[in-house]
Amino acid sequence: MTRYNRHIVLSEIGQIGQDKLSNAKVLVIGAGGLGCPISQYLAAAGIGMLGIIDFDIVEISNLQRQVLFGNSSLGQNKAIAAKKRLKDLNSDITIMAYPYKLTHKNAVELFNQYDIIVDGSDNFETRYLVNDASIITNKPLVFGAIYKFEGQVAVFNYQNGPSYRCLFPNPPEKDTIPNCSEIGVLGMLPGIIGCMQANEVLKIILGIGKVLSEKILYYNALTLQTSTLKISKNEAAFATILKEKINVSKKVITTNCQHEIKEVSIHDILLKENIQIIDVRELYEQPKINNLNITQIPLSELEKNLNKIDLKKDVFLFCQSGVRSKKALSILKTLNINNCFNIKEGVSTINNILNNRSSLKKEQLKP
Amino acid sequence: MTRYNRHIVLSEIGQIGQDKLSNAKVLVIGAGGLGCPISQYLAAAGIGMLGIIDFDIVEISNLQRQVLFGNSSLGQNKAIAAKKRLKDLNSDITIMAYPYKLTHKNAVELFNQYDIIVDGSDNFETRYLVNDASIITNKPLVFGAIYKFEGQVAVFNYQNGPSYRCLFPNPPEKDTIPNCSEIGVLGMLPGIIGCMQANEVLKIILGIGKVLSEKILYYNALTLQTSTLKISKNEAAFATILKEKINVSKKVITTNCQHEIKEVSIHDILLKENIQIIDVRELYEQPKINNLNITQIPLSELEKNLNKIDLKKDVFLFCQSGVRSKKALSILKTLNINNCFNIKEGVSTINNILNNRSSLKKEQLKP
Amino acid sequence: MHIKIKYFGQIAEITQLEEETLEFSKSLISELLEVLYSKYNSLKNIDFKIAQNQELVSIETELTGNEIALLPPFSGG
Amino acid sequence: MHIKIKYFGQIAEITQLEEETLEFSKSLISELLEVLYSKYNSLKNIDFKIAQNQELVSIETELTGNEIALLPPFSGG
Repeated sequence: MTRYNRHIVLSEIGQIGQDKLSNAKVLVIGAGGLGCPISQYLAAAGIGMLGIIDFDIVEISNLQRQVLFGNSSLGQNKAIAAKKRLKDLNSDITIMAYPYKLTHKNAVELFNQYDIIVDGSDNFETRYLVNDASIITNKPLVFGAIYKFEGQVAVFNYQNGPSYRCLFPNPPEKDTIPNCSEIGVLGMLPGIIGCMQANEVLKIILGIGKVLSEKILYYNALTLQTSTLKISKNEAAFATILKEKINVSKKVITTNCQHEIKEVSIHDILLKENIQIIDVRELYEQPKINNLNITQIPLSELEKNLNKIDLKKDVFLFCQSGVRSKKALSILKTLNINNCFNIKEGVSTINNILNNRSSLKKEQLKP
Repeated sequence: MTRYNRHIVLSEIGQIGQDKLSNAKVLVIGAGGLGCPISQYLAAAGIGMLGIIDFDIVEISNLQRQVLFGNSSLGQNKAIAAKKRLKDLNSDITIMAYPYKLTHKNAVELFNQYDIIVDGSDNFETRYLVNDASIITNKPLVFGAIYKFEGQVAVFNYQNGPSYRCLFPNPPEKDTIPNCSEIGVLGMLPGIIGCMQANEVLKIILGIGKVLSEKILYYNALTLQTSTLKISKNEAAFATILKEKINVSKKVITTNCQHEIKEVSIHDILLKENIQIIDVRELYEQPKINNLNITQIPLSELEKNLNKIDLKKDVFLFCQSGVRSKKALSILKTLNINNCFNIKEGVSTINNILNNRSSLKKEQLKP
Repeated sequence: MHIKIKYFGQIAEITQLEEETLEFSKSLISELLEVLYSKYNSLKNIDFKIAQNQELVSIETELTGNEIALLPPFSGG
Repeated sequence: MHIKIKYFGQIAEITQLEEETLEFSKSLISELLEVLYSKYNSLKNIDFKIAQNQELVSIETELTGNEIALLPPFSGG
């Protein structure tokens, strides 16, 4: 009795099929709600080389559905924590953990090392990047995405079939499509969708069944309704991507996340050391704040000035009233810059508090 | 940010719903292909008391899909190994591991301690036992079963709805319905079906969505076809079960498993010590074997004489030609008695070999 | 009339089809079953249930639907 | 004619329905969309695609099908 006996005894798979799995190289984007079941079942099935890329760390709120982790992995990088667990599940395969962010700079080189890409990411920016890089490297892409109680599954770029951009040519521009990692989700949903994605990967490698290409499946966990919708290929979208290469997805997506903007009062940070405070107003705006060390990054220039944000410090943003700084925080979140907080007061209140404080200090300093 | 934040922010669940999950008690039958994803996602979701019953031990061939285990759990009892892993996934819930077989003697008492029963077992005997005990204890039963690339999901005994016996009144009697734990299965299939089962458990507890009651869902992982079929309640079946109580399921199911009958030659066991050899022929059949210590258990009386089988020894079965001993082995397998092997030779060949051997011994013994 | 017949599990293995459409003029499901038994001999060896238009029915039921499904039990886990 | 309209994700949250059937006499999908926009104001704030009889189409397409679906993208993982 061997590890893969239950596959080998199936006439549709057999030893030949199992050997195909052993020779396959599959890259999983994200080790979150979808990435956990995907990589778990792909590792168990004996995919010879399994790559997992995720820059994020395991947090307590992940454990409601990210079943590869546990108390013992809190604070660890997800790709590394996943590899640790999967090595015990299957010691016979090669598991590559990439503990950093997928970007337009590293995507093509990474994808080139694999046969199939599986998208388990959680934001539009990465999804469009993954799609475009799959087209450029000519790899089939097994797509999955979830929203609360519903999920989508599709296989893109398969045997010259359509891509995600043939369905949704551009990232949503309107504010109401949430693009945010803190939206609620029924715990089992990514389990179902992730297993369906892993299932499509096996069908592609083994050449069995009907691959979910030229279609997208919508699944509703509350009603158990499944809708499968046909997609046609948009050759123009492919041509544009191949012409512009990966740059198309460098555009920052600024859809709002209404949840979990971390907000503090200026009172809470006055005593803190080793912090950065950023003014996101335009450079000409008044009044200025003089008593604090301030970095100026206007909201309109934010994406060009990411290098000015100190990733090693807690960073606090303010503006005239607190609205633009919130917006800036949303953008930073979509870029996975998560060390930033919003100061809820506007600049005039901040100045008042600072002035009172300095007069207080002077009084205290009196002999 | 708390552990269950992603549930709590959903208006359909909220803190009230999460509290319902914390107060719920769910028993999972089997920690195999289905039981692993079921208990994994139920534990993650914060089911307050999660019971897992499985007498079996983790084998290497389980790791192709039983994602709670790994090299480190080989040889351990599955319920205990599952608990070990799940305690790390969620330390805030109570996990009960029952490392023994579910029987007609312990089922009712065990079920009475839980609110919902989830069937992840792998044989008809247990499935009918689970169904009948759910009826007797009046617990909703979330059913799931798989065959190669296809799966079934249903919720039985829910709000006075139908049971498994309303669909299939009696265990299959014909030989071609496999009832055997070694049949092949696509690794992701139990992942999909098990997550669907866990999803139904949450819908029942939370009172959201449409519970899959009065229906059975067939899912095909190769075609992605889903068929949902209506089932009517058969009041007579319920009445019979409630009258006969749990005895109805004591009947042994003798469907054949064509796979993995462990077979040896008489040559291989002659030198072994601490073994039991069983003659499954009827008592009147000839010739007898005189040179070996033989237990007689005719095939026709096998189920009544299980106590004569020594579970601590390797047990070897033979008959006139090797056919009935194979059949006996199938039956023992469905009863999860797995320490038995078939002797491939019939009785006359065995006698010849034994006689040659004793003459050999005598020669060797000559001074 | 045209009847679409769906096969699941071991039954699909016998028929080597997931579904087919038959032309049939009799009026009972049991009569349709006789046709299937003669077409697929090994079907007789299998326990299964029958659904008509997505609803489980007995074989004595009148054939009114345009979709029949043959449902075997599964035991695996 | 009767048109069944299916809603998914955030769109179903706006319409508070997973599907509904509308009586409609115009001939373009864009015209149907105008009706839906006036019925569900917030629909204008959402990016979505349209499928007619389970096939994705542009809004300039003629309305020939009896089932229309409104499909938003999901980003979650």
